[in-house]
Amino acid sequence: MADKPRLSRQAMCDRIAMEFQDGWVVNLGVGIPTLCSNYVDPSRDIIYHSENGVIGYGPLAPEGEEIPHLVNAGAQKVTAAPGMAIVHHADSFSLIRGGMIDATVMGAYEVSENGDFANWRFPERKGGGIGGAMDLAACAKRVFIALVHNTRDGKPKLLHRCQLPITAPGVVTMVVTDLGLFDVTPEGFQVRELAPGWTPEEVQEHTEAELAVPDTIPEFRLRA
Amino acid sequence: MADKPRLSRQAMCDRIAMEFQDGWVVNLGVGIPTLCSNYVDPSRDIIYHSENGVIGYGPLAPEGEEIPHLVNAGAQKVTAAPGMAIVHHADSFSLIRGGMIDATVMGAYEVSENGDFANWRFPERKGGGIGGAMDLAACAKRVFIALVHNTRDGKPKLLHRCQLPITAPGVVTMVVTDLGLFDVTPEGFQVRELAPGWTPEEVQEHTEAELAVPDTIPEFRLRA
Amino acid sequence: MKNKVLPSFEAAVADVPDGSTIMVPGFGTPGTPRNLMSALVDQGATNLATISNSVNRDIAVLVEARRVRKVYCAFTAPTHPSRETPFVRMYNNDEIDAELVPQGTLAERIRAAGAGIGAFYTPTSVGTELAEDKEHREINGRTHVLEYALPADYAFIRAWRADTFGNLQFRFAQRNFNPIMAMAADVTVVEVEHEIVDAGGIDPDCIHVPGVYVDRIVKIPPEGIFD
Amino acid sequence: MKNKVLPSFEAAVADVPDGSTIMVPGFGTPGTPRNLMSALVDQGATNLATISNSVNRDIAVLVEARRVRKVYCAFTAPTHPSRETPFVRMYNNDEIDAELVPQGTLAERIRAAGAGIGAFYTPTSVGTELAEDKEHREINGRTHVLEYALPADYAFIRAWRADTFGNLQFRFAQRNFNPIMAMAADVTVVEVEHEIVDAGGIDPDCIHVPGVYVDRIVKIPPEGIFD
Repeated sequence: MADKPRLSRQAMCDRIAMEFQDGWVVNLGVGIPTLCSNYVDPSRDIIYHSENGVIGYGPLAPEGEEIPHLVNAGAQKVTAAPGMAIVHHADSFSLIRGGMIDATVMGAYEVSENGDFANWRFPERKGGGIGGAMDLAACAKRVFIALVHNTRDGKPKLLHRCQLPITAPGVVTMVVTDLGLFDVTPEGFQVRELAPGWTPEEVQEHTEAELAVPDTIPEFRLRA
Repeated sequence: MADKPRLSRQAMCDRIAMEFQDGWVVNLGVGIPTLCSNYVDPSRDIIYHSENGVIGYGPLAPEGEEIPHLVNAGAQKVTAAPGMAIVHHADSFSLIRGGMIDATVMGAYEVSENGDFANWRFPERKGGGIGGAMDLAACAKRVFIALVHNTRDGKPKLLHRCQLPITAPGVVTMVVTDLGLFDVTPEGFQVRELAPGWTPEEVQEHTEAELAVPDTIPEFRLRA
Repeated sequence: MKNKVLPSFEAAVADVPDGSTIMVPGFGTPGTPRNLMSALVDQGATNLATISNSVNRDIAVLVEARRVRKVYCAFTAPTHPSRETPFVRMYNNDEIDAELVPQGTLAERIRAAGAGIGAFYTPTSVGTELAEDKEHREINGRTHVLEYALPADYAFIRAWRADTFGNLQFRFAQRNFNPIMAMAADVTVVEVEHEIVDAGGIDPDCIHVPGVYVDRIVKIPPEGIFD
Repeated sequence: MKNKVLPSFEAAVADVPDGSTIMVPGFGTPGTPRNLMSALVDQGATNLATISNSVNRDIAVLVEARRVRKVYCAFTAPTHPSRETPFVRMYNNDEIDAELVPQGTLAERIRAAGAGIGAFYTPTSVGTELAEDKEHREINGRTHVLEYALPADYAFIRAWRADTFGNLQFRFAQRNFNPIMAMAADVTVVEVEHEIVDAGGIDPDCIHVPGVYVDRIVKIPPEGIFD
C-alpha cells in the first residue's frame, strides 16, 4: 500500500507548540520534541526548562555565537532568553517534581489508550536509558507525546496496552503523530485533527487502538 | 557557705575556644557560647557558622559599621570574614546534618554523665524552644556545653541523669562551667582542669554526678 | 515576559482567604516580609496557619487578634520563663494550636514540599520527646525519624532585588528561609527592598529564586524598610 | 584561610585508593571534570564505582580498562539499539554492575547524602518496573517510593571560578550536578576553568559551593579547557 504523504516532524511539533499557553513552563525531551522551540508565536511567552537546570533558554545558538556553557537537555548549544535563571540539578528536578512544569513533550516507542507510554527500555536487553523521563512523566502537569505513527516496518505505536515497560502509568493527555493529533480521554484515543488527505478509516488501519472519531474533524493546523 | 570566686563567662568561653583546631567549622549557640568568638588565636582559622546560612562570619560589628543584613544565630550584627559564603536555611542545615560542623557549643539547663543534655523545655509548661539545637546536637562532630555549674539556688547541673527532656542522647564530649573543664567519658565526667583555687572535693560538693579525678589536675587555662 | 509587579501591598494580599496557610520567612529582622504582614493585618483574613522560625512580632499581631488557628515553628516557649508572650499564654491555655519543629527539620520539610518529596528520614530529634510518636528506621546503622513535607498556600517573601518576572536575589542573612518558602507555596508574594529591574537585568548565575516560583512583586517604599 | 590550591591534577588525585566511589558531574560537556578524570586514568586506581548522569567518555575509558566494578547512572542502555558502546556490551555480558536511577532521583539521592537525609519518598517511577522492588507509601493521596541517600568517597568537580579557600562559582549549565556532588562526597577535588582568586574575592551572595565542602583545587591550563 503506497501511503499518502505524512506530516513532517516539524509540522508535528508546530502543532504541539500551538497548545502551549502564555506563561507556561515547558520541558522538551531529546529528539523530535526539541523541534517545538522552532515554533514561535510572539503573542505567547513560553519558558523552556531543561533538566540540567536552565530555566528560560531561547532558540538554538547561531553558528559562531555559541556559549560553550549553555546547552539544553539534548546538549545542543542554546541562547539565553531574557530572565533566564540557572539552578543545580537537584533544584532542577525539585522544580519538576514540585509540579512547576506545565507541559513536557517527549518521544516514545509506544503509547496506549489508557495514557501509559514507554520510552526507556527494550526488555530483551539489560538496562535502559531513562534520563529524566520518569520524573517528568510522573510530575509534569501535562504529558504530550510526539512520535511517528508507525515503526519502520509498519507496526502501530498507538496501542490498546503498551507491550514495552512503561515510563509512567496513565499520564499522557495528548499525542501528535505524523498522521494526526489525538487526545487521550477516558474513552481512549480521540481523534482531534488528521493529516491533510487522510480519512479516519485510513488512520485506523495504521492504529491498533480503536480511535474515537467525532462527527467533524478539523483540518490539522499547520504553521501559518 | 561563701564560695570562692568562680570563672567568668568569658574565661569559660576562652577555654572552650582554645580547643578549636585550625580550619574547624564551629557553630556557637545563643547565650554564653557566643563569647567564644571573642577569643582570637591568630595561629588558627576558625570558620564560624550560623544556622541562618552564614558560613564564615567575623567578630561583632563595631558600632556604626553594622550591615543590617548580616546577623548571627543570636541576631547580633556581625562582620564578614574573608571567604564568607551565604546559603539558604535548608542548605545551612544540610551542612549541619551532613556532618560538616566540627564543633558546636551550646548552653544547657542540665548535662548528664552519659553525655545527654537538656536545653529546650521545662515539662511543667507546654511547648519548648528548640531552634536548631536538636539538629546540631544530633549531627555535629563534637558537642561542647558551656553552662554555669549551679542554678541560682545552688542546685547542680552536672547530673547522673538529666531530669528535663533531653535535646539529644549521649552526644556531649566536653563541658565547661564556672568551676572547671570536664570531659565526658565512658566513665562519666572526668575533671580536666579546675577553676583557680578550687579543689576536686569542693567542686564535687557542687556536683550531683560523681567526678573522676586524675592524679594531677592542670590549672584552668586562661587567656594569655 | 510577564510583568508581575503590583502597585501596593494591599493589592498583593487582597485575595488571601480565611483558613490559608502562610509561610513567613525571616531570622531576626533580615528577610522578614514586614510590609506584607502589615497588609495582611489590614486585609482581615482569619483562621490562618503560619509556618515560620518563630512567632515573630508580625505574626504575634495576628495571633493576639485571634486570627491564627495554628503555628508551626521552632519556638513555642520562651527560653527564659520570664519572657512570656501573649502567644505563649494563649498556647498554654489551649487557645491556639502549635507544632514545635526542630529548625533544620522545619527547613527540610518546607524544602521537601517545594521539591515534590513526600517525606524523608532525618537523624534529628532521635531519642527525644519530639520523636516519640514518629516512625523510626535504621539506615546505615543510624536511627532516623520520618518527617513529612510541609506545604503552604502563600509565601510572603522579602528580597533585596527582583526583576519584573520575579527572579530574586537576597543580601547576606536576608536569604534564610525565603528561597525554600518561595518554592513550597502555591502563591509567592514578594516585597523588594532595594530595586526592581527589567527581566534579564540580574545575572542568571546569581539568582536565588527563579521567577517561575514568583507570582506578585511589590517595591517597598523608603518608609517600609524597617531595618 | 587555608589555601587549598595544588600544583597538578596528578597531585590532586594521587591518594584515590582502589575500591573508591567517585562522583563525576557533567551534562554534555559543561561541568565535566575532564582533567581530573584523565589524571585518574594515569593514577591507576581500580575496582572503582562511579556516580554520574551517564557513562560519559571519560568514565568509559576507565570502564573499558576494566577498572570500574559498578556505575550508578540514568542511562545503562543506548536509546537507539544501534548505538551500542563497550560499556553496554560489558553490562549485557555481566562484566560490570550497574544501577539505573531516574535522573531526578539520582540528583535527589546525591543531595540527600550531602544533606544528612537517610532516605526520602518520591513519586518518580511509581507504577514502573524500576519501582517493583521498592517500598511504597501513600502520602497525601499519592503513591511514593522510598529511595536512599547515595554518598561517595570523592567528587571531581569542574568549576568556572574559585577562591583559594574553595568557594566556587559555575557558569550557566556547567553547574548541573557539581554543587550537590561537592556536598555529598568525603573529599571534593576541583578543576577550575577560568580563574582562582584570593579568599574573599567572590561575592558571598553568589557562591554556588561554600569552600567548607572543598578540599583541593587545581587551575586548568589553557590546553585543558576542552570545550
